[in-house]
Amino acid sequence: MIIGLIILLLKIAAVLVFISLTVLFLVYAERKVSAHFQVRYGPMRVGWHGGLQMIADTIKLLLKEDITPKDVDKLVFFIAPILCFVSAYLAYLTLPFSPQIVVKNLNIGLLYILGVTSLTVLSLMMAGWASNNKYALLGGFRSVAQIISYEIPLVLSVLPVVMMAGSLNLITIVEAQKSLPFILVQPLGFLLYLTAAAAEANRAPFDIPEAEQELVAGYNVEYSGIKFSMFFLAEYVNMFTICALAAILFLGGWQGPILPPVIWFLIKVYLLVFVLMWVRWTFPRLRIDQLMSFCWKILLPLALANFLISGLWLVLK
Amino acid sequence: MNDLKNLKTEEYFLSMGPQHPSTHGVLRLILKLDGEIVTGATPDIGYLHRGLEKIAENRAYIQIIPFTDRLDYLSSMSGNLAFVLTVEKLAGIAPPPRAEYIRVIMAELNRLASHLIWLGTFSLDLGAVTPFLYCFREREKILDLFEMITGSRLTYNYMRIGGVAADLSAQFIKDAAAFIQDFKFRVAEYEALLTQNPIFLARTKNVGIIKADKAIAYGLTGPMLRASGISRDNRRDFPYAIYDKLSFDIPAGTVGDCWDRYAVRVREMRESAKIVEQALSGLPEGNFKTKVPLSLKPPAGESYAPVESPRGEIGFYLVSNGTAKPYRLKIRTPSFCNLSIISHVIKGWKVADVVAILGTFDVVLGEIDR
Amino acid sequence: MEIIVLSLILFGIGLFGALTRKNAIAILMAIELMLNAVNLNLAYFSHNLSNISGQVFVLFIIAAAAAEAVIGLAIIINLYREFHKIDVEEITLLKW
Amino acid sequence: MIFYFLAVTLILSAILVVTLKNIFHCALFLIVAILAIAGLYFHLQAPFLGVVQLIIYIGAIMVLILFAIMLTSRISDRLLQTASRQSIPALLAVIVFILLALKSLDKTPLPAHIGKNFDPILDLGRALMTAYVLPFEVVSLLLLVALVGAIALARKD
Repeated sequence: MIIGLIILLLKIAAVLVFISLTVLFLVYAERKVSAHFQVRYGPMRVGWHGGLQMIADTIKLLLKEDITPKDVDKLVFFIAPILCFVSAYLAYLTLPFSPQIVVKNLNIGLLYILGVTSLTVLSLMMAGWASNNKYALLGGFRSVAQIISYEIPLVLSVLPVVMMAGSLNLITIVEAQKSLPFILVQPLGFLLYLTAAAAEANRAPFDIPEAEQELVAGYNVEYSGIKFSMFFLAEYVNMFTICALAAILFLGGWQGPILPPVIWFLIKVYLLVFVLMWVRWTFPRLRIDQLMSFCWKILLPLALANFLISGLWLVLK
Repeated sequence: MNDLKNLKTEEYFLSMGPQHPSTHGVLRLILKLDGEIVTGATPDIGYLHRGLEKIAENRAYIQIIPFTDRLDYLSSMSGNLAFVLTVEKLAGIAPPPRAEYIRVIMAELNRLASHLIWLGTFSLDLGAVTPFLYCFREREKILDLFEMITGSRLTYNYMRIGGVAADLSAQFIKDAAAFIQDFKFRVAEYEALLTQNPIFLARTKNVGIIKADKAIAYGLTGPMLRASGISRDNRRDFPYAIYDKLSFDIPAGTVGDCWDRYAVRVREMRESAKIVEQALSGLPEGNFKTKVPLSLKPPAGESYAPVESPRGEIGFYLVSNGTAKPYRLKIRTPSFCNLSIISHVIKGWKVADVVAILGTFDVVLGEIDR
Repeated sequence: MEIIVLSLILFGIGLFGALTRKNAIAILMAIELMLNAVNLNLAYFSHNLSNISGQVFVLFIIAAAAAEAVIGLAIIINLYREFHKIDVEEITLLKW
Repeated sequence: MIFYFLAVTLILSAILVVTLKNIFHCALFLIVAILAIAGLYFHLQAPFLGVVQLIIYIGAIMVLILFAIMLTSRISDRLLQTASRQSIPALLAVIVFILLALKSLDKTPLPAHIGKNFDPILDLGRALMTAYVLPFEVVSLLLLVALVGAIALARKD
């Protein structure tokens, strides 16, 4: 009992360390990718090709003065970034990196991940409300409208995979793709998932809640220092989560020849991460009403049709 | 159900600026919002007021030229040019032909630089970050060219009464020609990123429409007026320097929406490149400056010589009483007049559109607040 | 057994809130507490009797609670637009 | 252990929900209470319910409530007023109700826990699609009606 608990705690700690390192790497990758898209070098000075830049930045963020503005709702202002951070990390408790490397294999792993990631919206709302700032409030409003709307096509695009695998268990879903990954059967579902998930994680071109040019920084405009870095880290953790989920649901997870499973898994995830970055640095941002009509008029009907056709095909097969 | 029409929602004010990434300077817009929809807007200006018109009354004519740099700091050459043309008209001085060519080359290169900044920041306003750096890459090359001749990269203080401050070097002519050749492909690159991008179209097409009659009523000039379908350009309609010897088109839009204002400016960049090419190939030999007395005392009288700056008509209205200092200087700046229509245009659009619409106005606060 | 007592106390707290609050949204939240107390009971009996029906009904109640919250909040927003307040004691007209 | 921790959290946050003055804080404590109940569902071996609680109650209902609060009050003003002349009778009534219910609970024989375990998700899906298929459809119709009704109510024109 005690030993089991200790092993569980060790696993959780290992995941925390892994995720922190991943986030550092993702931020570095984003800066390098964006730099090369924009014909510049990006960080070059700290370490080889700026490799230690992120560590320097982390230290800087942690040492910055943590300002709590006057007239904010102090309690909520304090809790919001922590909740954002925690809800982003909670998903990793059941995310399998390979059949062995998983903290706790839940029978309803997929639903659990969708559930805890939906907690993020609360933290954005709390941050927007507590900041006592109109820009932050607008950002909070936008994030709620956006995340709630995109959750529907997100879940609908994932359901065909669940139907085909016959399970909500992520390991079972990966093993169901032994012969062929679901992306070949569900190409539309994959695209729908990636679009809706990018919107869920506030990635550009769907980064309306923080829209730097309109809302300055949206919900996190009043945050600084370590609280700001929590929002920032959570954003990248979420990005890794959606890509990992996409790899598990559609790309066959860790399955692949020759290389060890974990390597295959990470290759697939980082490939998707690169696609998301590519999109971010290429497209302008949508407007909030266009974003909503895109969700309700295009994504939702497509997801419903995909769902229906997959269901019919499974029944008639 | 009819009763529901009377339902009210909470309206609130949002102060956009003066510290805001998308107001392009210290402009403050007081927005009245109903949710995300703008129901009213008041621009609040004056944060950068320096009293240039008053200062000018206590300076010799040649001393005023550096101040004109600081009006529209993104295209100092146009401000320089408009002022020296006005003084020359007042004093009856004719610059040598080589100076006229150099002025046109510089003004048009500066128009390119200015439009590049506009294109970059406009795409940034819409959330597309990458075109911004592409535009700045080309702008850097233009600034290098300017630095080669004038020694500075932003406020050039280059035009002189009766000519220009320095002659063009052979290196400059070679580099400028090479740049123009390269630039034509670059414009195609920007257009590939934006012009037909569905998100870009959704954000700009039919957004912030300015009808032709409204545009005239508010006294708009420059690309904003031409985007509304009225082809008016000082370079063609009231030619100065050597513009009457060059062949170029005046692009105009049809609808007057944000996309038209974008398209007009992008096409203008191509035209400017054409103008620079022609002027470079036709550059005559000769002096670049006529002799002008150091203490210039124009005869009593008044003059006005408008110039087409990247933003529209910039003009200096000068009154001389025969002394070495002007009696009165009134500056007509395009950004100021163009901005006046903002509260009319953005009513009914969303907060995000405010940024897009203001972006297509291409205002420079140095000009508005003088 | 403890869970039944727990849900009973929870129901009581919710009831107290629903009786004493004036703000319509606060009343709605108190009602959510009461609904949750009922759900907890159902889940407990489902577990205790190894009968899935309890869980099925919890699902139905959650769905009904969602519908209730949506309609209730829409009405509250409309009330606020009309009266600029949502105190139930002051909104006494049935028709406006 | 875990059960008592969750129970205490639940009771405390529930009390705060009905007594706090700032309605935004009330809603946040309601979220804590709902999280505790989700934890109790896991404890009762109903993980599906726990996750549904998370997704629907927190992801949808509570977000809606917070949204409504943001739309109907200004930040950190308009504190709630609890009707003082009602609170003591209400408290009495609630206590009486709880005591009565406890009494009747005492008199009712509760069945002992049957050790039989079932697959919560599989059985739940089966039940929804066989015995409870009609109520299931009715609930989906209810949700649709609520959706349309809410849009009709909240529309401005």
